[in-house]
Amino acid sequence: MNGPQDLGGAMGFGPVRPEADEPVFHAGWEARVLGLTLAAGALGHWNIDASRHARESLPPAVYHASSYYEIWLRALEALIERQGLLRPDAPVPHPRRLSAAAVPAAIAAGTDYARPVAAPPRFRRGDRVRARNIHPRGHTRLPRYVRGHVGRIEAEHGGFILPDAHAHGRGEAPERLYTVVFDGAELWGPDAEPGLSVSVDAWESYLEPV
Amino acid sequence: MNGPQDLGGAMGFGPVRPEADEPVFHAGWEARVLGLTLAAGALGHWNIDASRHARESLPPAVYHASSYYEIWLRALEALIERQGLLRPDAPVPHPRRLSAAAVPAAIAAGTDYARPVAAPPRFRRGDRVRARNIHPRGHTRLPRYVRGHVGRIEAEHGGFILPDAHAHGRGEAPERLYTVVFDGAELWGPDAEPGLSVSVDAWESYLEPV
Amino acid sequence: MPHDHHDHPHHDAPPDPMTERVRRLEAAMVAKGLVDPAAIDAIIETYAEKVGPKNGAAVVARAWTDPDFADWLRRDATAAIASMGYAGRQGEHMQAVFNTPREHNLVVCTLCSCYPWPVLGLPPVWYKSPAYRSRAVLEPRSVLAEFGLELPPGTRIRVWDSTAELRYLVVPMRPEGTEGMDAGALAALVTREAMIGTGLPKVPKRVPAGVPS
Amino acid sequence: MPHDHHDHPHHDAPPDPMTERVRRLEAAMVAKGLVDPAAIDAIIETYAEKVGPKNGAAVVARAWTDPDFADWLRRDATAAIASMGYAGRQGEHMQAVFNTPREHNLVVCTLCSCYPWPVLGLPPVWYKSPAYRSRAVLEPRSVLAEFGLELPPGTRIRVWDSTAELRYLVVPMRPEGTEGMDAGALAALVTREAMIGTGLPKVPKRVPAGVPS
Repeated sequence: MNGPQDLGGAMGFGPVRPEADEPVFHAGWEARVLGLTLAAGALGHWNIDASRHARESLPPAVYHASSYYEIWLRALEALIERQGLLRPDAPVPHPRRLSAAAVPAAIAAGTDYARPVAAPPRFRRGDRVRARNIHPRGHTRLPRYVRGHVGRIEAEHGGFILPDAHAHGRGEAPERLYTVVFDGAELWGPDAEPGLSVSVDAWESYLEPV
Repeated sequence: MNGPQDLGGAMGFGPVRPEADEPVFHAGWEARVLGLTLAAGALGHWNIDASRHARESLPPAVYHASSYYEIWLRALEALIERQGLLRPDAPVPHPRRLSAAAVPAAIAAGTDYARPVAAPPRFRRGDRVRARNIHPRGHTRLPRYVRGHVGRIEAEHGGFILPDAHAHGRGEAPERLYTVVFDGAELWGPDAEPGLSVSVDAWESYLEPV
Repeated sequence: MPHDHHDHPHHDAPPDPMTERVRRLEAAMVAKGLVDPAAIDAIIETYAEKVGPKNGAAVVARAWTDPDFADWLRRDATAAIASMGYAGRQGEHMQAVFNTPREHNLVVCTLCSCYPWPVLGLPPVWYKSPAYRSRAVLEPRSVLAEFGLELPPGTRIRVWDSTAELRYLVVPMRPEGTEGMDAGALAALVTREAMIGTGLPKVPKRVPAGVPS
Repeated sequence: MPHDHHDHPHHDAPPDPMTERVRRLEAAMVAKGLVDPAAIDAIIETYAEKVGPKNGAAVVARAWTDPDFADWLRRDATAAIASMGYAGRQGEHMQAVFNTPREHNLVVCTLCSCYPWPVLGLPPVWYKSPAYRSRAVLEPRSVLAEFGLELPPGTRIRVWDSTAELRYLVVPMRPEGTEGMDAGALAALVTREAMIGTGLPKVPKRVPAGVPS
C-alpha cells in the first residue's frame, strides 16, 4: 500500500540526528515492546509480513506522530485484537507460549524465508527491467519511488516468500528475488545527486522486461 | 517539494466523511484564521505560492495531525515570524493595513495570475507529453503521481505566474500553462479503476515532448 | 468589538487552546497595526453569509435554460460567471466542465484545497481532507460510492486536479422531469456536491403529470 | 519479577503514559498465558547485552586480515558470518558489500527498519527515523555530510534499500596506517556507522613510526 511507511524520496523530515553514545533502549517500555512483539510473534498467529502491514496500516497521522516502538506497540495491539488473543474464551495458557529457556534457540534459528522455485528465472544478471507501476491496496515491498523506472538486474537470489501474499493469509507464493540497480538520474531526474545508484530487492512479479 | 501536501494516490486515510448540513466554520477561531490569513496576505509580504509553501513545509507529523485551519494558522505564524512583522522595530500601523471598507473590493478583485508570454507555445492540443521527473526541494505544483507519466495536451491557457519561482522570491517567471490529461492506467497501472482519466494543470517547464 | 465574539458554547468553560492561540495572534497583529479587526469581521461575513453554493447553482440553472449562456460558459467561464456578479478571489480563472452521459467530472486539489470560492463559497471539510485528496485521483468510483453516488459502469470519470490557478465548476446534466421548471426552481436542485462532482442534482420533488419518474 | 523493573528515573513521579500502556498490555498477555515475562526478559537481555556492533566489527576485521574469509564473505555472507557464531533472527540472509575507492555503500530500509541484527544489534533511532529513510535514497551525500562524512567528489555512492529479507553489512576499506595491527585491534576501529555506510572506520590512535598519517 502507498502508506505512511513508504518514505523513499519524501521531504520535510529535517536533518538526520545521530545521537552520541546512544543506548539500546531509551525507556524501559521500549525494551518491553521489543520483547512482547517477538514473544507474541512466536505464537504463530501472524508472520513478519502481517506485522509490517499492521504497522503501515496505522493512520498516517498516528504513524508520523509516533516513535518507532510506539508504532510497534500499536501494531501489536491491533494484531492481538484482530486475532482475539485476549478474548475470554481463548485457551490459557496459549499452547505455543515461548518459554524463557527457548529464547536463545528461537533467536539463533531465526526464520528461513528462502523457498525453492521450480521455474527458471525470468531475468538474468545484466537484464534491463522496469519496476511495475503497481498500486496495490494491500502489502507490498516495492517502494513507490522505483515504480515505473528502469533498472538492471544485478543478482538473482533464488526463491523467497512473497510478502504481498504472505501478509494477507494467501500463503507463501514464493517467487525469485532479484537485486535491481537504478541509476540516480533515472529515479530522480535532474535533481539526482551525481554518482548515485540505488538498489532494491524485488520479487519477480514486481518486474517486467524492457 | 515531496512534502506532506502531495497526497495524490496516498493510502491509509480512511473513508471520505461528508457532513450533513455542514456549517461554514466549525469554531469561531477557524473564521478568525481565515480572516487573519487574508488580511495579512494583503500586506504584500508574501504571495499565494509562498503561503502554500509555508503550509507544505510544516513537519509531516504536524501537517497530518492538524486540521485544515490549524495548518493555515501555523503557516501564518511562520510567515509573520520570517518577515519579522511583529518585531518591536516594525512600523505601526503597517502602511498597507487592509481597512474594513476595502474588503469587498479586495475580495471582488482577486488576483490576476495570468501574464503575457511572448514565445510561442511549445506544445499544441493533442500533443503527447511527459510530465518531467523532477524532485525540487522547493515549491512545485507538479504532483508526484504524474511525474514520469505520459499524457496528452488538452488545452493551452496562455501565460501564468510560475509558482516554483514565485514562492521563493524569484519573480513571476511566467510560463504557458496547459491542461494535461492522463489515462488512469498510465498513472496507476493494473490497479487503476476502469474508465478513469485525470488531468493536471502544468506549466510548460513541467513537460517534455514524447 | 465584534472580533471578540468568538463562539463560546459554554461560557463557564475555559476557552480551548486553539481559540486562545488565535486570539493571542490576532491581538498581537492588531497591536502592531497589521490587521484591522473590522476587516477580519468583514471577510468572515462575506464567506459566512454572502458567498456560497447558491451562486454556482444560479450559474448552472442559467446554463440549463439559456443555450447562449451555456455556450459562453463553455468558452469563457470567467467572463460568463462574472456577468452574473460572481468574481474575484479564488475564482479569477474559471473553467466550467460539463457532465455528459458518457463522462462524469470530478474536481479535487491533491496539493492543497483549491476551490472556486465565488461560485461555491469555502470548501467543506471533506474536500480538504487527506482522504478525499489522496483517493479522488486514484479511486474516484470508490469515493463517489461513499457519497451514495453509483454511476453506470459505462460512464467514464474525468478527474480535474486543480494544480494551478484555474478553478473548476462542474455543470451537471439537467435532471429529467424538469422541463417545465424555470431557472429559479432549477437552481434549488443544484447542490454543492453536484458542482464538485461528488453528487448529482436533486430530482424535482413534484414530477409534472404525465412524465414518468 | 524482573519485568516490573521498568526504568523509573523519578520514583516520586507517576509513570508516563507509554510505560503504563505497555505495562497494561503485558499484564493482560501474561494473564492469558500468551507470554512468559521471563522470556521477555531473555529477549531484552539478548539485544541489550549480547548482540551488538562488536559482532560485525569482528567480521570486518577478519575480512581485512584473512583473504580467504573475505572471499567467502563476498560469496556467501550468511555462511561466513554464521561460522563466527553470528546468525539467526534478522540475519538469516546476509550480504556483505565492500567499499572501494570508487564506490561507497550505504544501507537503508525506506519501508520500515530492516537491519542485520546478529552483526549490528538493534538499529539506532536515526536509522529508523523518517529523515534517514526518506533522504538516504534521494540525497545520500547530504545525509553523509550530517554525519561529518565528506566523500571525494569522484566516489560513487551505492545505496542498498533493504526491501526484502536480505540484510546488508558494509565492509569498509581498511584504513591506512593499520598494517601492523591484528584483527582484535582492527575490530576496535570498526564503528557501527562504518558498517551501515554513514561513517568510516576510526583512524588508529598511534600511527606506526615512519608511516605518514
